[in-house]
Amino acid sequence: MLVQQIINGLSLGSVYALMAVGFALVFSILKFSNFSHGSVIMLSAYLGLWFSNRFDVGLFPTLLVCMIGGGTIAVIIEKIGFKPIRDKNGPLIYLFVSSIAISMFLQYLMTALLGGRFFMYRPLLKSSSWRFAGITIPIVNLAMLAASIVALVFLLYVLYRTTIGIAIRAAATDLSTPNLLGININMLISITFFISGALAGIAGLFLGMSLNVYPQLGGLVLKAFVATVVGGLGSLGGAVIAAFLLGLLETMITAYIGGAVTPMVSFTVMILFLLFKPEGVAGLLGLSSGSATQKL
Amino acid sequence: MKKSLVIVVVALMLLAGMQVSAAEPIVVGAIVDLSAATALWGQSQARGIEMAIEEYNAAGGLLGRPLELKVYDFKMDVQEGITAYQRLANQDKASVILGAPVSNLLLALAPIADQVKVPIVGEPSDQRATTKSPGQPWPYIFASQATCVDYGETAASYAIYELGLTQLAVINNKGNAWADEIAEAFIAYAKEHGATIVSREAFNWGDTDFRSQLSNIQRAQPEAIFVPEYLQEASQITRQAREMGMDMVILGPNSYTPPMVELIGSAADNVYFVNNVAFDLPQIKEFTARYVEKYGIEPTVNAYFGYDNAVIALEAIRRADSANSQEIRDALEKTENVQGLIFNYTFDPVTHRTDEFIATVIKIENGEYVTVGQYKPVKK
Amino acid sequence: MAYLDVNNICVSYGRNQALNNISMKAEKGQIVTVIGANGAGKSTLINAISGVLRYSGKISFDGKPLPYPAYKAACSGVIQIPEGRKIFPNISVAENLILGGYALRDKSQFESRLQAVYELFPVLKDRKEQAGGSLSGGEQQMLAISRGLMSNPSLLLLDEPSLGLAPLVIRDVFNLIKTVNAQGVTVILVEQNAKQALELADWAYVLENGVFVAEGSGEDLLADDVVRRAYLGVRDAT
Amino acid sequence: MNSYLASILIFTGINLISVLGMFLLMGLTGLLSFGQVGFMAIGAYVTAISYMRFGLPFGAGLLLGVGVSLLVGLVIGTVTLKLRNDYFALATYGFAEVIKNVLIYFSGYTGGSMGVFGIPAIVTLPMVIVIFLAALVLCRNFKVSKLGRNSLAIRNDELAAKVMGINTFKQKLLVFLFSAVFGSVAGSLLAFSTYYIEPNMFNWSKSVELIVIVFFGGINSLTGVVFAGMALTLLPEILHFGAEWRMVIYTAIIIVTMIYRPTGLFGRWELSLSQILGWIKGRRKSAVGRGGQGA
Repeated sequence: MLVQQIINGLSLGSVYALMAVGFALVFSILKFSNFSHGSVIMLSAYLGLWFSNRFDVGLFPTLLVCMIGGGTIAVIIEKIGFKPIRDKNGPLIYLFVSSIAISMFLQYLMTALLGGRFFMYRPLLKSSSWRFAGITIPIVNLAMLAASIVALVFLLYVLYRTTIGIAIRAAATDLSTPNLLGININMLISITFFISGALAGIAGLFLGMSLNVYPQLGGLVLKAFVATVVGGLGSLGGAVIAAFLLGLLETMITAYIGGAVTPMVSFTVMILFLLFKPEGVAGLLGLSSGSATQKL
Repeated sequence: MKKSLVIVVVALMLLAGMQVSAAEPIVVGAIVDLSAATALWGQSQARGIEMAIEEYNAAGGLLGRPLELKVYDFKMDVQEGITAYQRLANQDKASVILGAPVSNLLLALAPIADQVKVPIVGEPSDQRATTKSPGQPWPYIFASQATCVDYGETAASYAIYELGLTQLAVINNKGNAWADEIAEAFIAYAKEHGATIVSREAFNWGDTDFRSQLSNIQRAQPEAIFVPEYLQEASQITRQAREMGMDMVILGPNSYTPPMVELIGSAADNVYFVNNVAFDLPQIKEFTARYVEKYGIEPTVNAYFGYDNAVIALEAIRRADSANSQEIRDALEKTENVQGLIFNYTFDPVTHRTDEFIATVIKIENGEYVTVGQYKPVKK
Repeated sequence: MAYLDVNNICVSYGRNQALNNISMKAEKGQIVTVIGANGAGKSTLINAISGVLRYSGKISFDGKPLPYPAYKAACSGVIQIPEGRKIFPNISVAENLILGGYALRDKSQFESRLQAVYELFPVLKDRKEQAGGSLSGGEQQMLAISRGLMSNPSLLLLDEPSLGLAPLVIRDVFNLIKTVNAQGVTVILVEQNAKQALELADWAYVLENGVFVAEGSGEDLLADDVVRRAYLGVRDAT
Repeated sequence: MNSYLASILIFTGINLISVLGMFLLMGLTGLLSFGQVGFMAIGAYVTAISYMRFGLPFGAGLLLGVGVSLLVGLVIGTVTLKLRNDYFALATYGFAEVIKNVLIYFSGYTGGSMGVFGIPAIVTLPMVIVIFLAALVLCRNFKVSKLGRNSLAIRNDELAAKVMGINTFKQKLLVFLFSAVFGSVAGSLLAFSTYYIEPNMFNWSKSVELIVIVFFGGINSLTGVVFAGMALTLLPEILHFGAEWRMVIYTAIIIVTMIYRPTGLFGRWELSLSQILGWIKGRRKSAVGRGGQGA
């Protein structure tokens, strides 16, 4: 029972984690909560659905299309919704409000276009879950777990081992000086959004496969927001770990106290945690102890 | 140049004159959700209403006057619903107002309609929307649908007396009034009739993962799970339960209607649900075919309700022989044997609802909706 | 045509004219200094040349129009070392230098540039794993200059490099500028610290309220009465 | 008066009262909060329950709601305002969710998901207008007072504000409590003008609506925010012709405006009483009267 609940928690956490990586990436550089991330997830889910049905292809081509599509959508959103505000030196918080307005717009747009209909992917996986010894592991969630870990490792590699990645990290504290070194900061931001959008594309495909595809699918991004903030200081590793902790916490409360009180208890626990660990999960793990090479 | 201008002006004046001379249309209002989370139902409902209005207009309208339909979106927001009602009543001078496939708006509108005095025909399954206090109806609200209690009791009765299942589990969103009301009625009935609720699980708005609750249910080993939920949640709960190897009977209300099977495929097998209507009835089939031809999309149950609400309202106008809201209200109270797609409606003047609820139980088998038959709960 | 040729440029912030028809020249290998009080428009001038600010008028460099915006200017060999150093505090010293080499046209030069910088500033090599923000003010200035040198610039624009540094460190910084210049890098130096800047300069301009009020060789200006009174703190005998 | 117009104006007024609270908190002080809807819920439920169950008059219930909101705000604020700003945003989001779930869970008092039903029509348009004007005057005086300048200082640079000798925590708490009171009053009025309240009416999307209004109007202009509150409440009514495209058009208008006016619709422009008087005079005399430029 406990084992099954831990698996349930990790599988829920994997959903949150996959969304949180992309969310935290933009959060760490542009310092705002990008709620349009949810819309990119939602649109990618539709894109993958259309593509896999139209061309009758399997998981991997669809995944590729979702990643490229999600990345492109995110860049377009950045160019239309955020860049003009940055160019006019609008306050940071306007980016956040703009991202909310954009996500509302896209949700209403898809509802108007498709009449609020629900869609389902045809099976891209041979089976949907593994069962042995009375324990069930949902395969899509396993894939999400793998994807979020691969994404995290890949991102850490890019951020710490490539010049572009170093530039992205530098831009997290200073958006103007990189220009003086010959770094095209707009390009850098576009790259960041592309990566974030590609991650949203992966999340969109897997969420679409495990849930249905519908205009409100992106609403789950609120959990990514929670994980990112609890993760602390825009730390990617902190956000991913916080996402898993959040999944486990919610599952355990639901399993042993009752689903009706889950939001009450989980938020209380979170606030208490932040009171005692004001550095967030990143602080808990010593990921932000001031040394640059350590901060994820 | 000048000459042509004169011709245009004269033509316009003639046109305007014609419109004045033609009978003033009777305005029928509708409040539905076209843009938010329940847009699928709202749009279906609006189209059902539209088809009814077009039929009546094709037959020459009512009282020698054409019918004009005004549909307002309220995006699931009670405040917007209230202003839409006020607008229809005051601005558009609607004679009667249809709609809202959800109860919460009608709960807010009931006392307002009491002052504004334009009747509403909708399908709130919350008893309180039509009943002010026991034995006293809200005078201006009428419902074409049965109550949550009816759905819950019917499902419980069917499980206990027809399927012989007495170890039952219930899972629903505590924040969804409709779901919770049905769930409570189910539980109350089941306990009264000797069944045991072995597990009662809850979740919250926005949840998409129900494995934790389902694990608890699985451990309690029920013979059937009752899932009174909206489409999205019901589809996920059913699918996740099947993934976890829970092959037992799943019971539900009318949210298991299409597109459920389309969404979760074989996971929907072994589901029994309480519906308002059998899909294989000739009038439903004929209407569905016309709907698909006209709009290029399958209707949801709400299209049938929309159509029926319109028919109930329009027949009341015919009987009242007046477009006056008060007189329509009085006529609505005397609705008797009005044949709609779903029911033959006769309103009980005390409850403002159909006087008798006969459910149709449908089983999902090999991805097909199989009508089991009409069913009335066993009463003690 | 001079190596750097600034021709009648104007910059304004909204209604405020910050630079009014400024023209200046620098020959290859020179150190050219611009001195002026706070708010005279010195940083604006530097930012215009390095492509951070939009301007009207023409700037040519090495016979070609200077590209805009800043990252393109940087890629063509014009590197600004900004006021307040602006090293990246959250990444390591080595990573700061890697970004410094971003505009390097010939990437194979990177290692040799790095060695050259480490030779110039051995302390940076010792601290290469440390976060940029953990360095002292003087070390940060060294890092900022080294970061600028990484891309092997042809023209170095320094904005108040002495700001906030101790006098001894300032001397080091100015010596360093001389060394860099001796290696063939043309330098535009903007300073409030007029005396030391003028001592260094081959040619100098005095900026006041967005216009040049004087120009001449460093020595001439050091001897100029008006300049002495306004910028070198020399009082009238009365 | 046409009751359609009246109901629109009542809802606009109620929205505006809540928005004014958000303006103080987010616009003036720069604290991102998703919690306003939580205080609206407290106001609505306390007033409604105390009226329906204990026969407390509306006015007393409203004040009781304010009292409870202050108490809750004090606890939440004390706990979270010392933390970083994004934690505060998260905490306020959590607070609103918790309130919603408390209302659902403790159904014995609140009716749970079924809500409170049959609330009488006590709120009238003049009442809303009077309360709104009072809130507006309070808000305006707050903005131009020392408190307002302290808030601005915190928004611009909290550390610098601290150095200037402002007790930033106290100031933030004060503003938070102000906004809680505004939200609570709006909630009380709302309950008695929708006649029915349920937890789901107090969703986070409602807070988002208020946030959008504040930024649409501009964080530096009270006039802009009031205008935005009216415009964005009326716009959906005007757009009804769009049917299912209504909200698409609505959000598109918001986005385009935000992109072209990233400092809000009115920037720093502020309408003042003396200006209005100036205009009136100017028109009367038709002389030099130039309708002054705002600060």
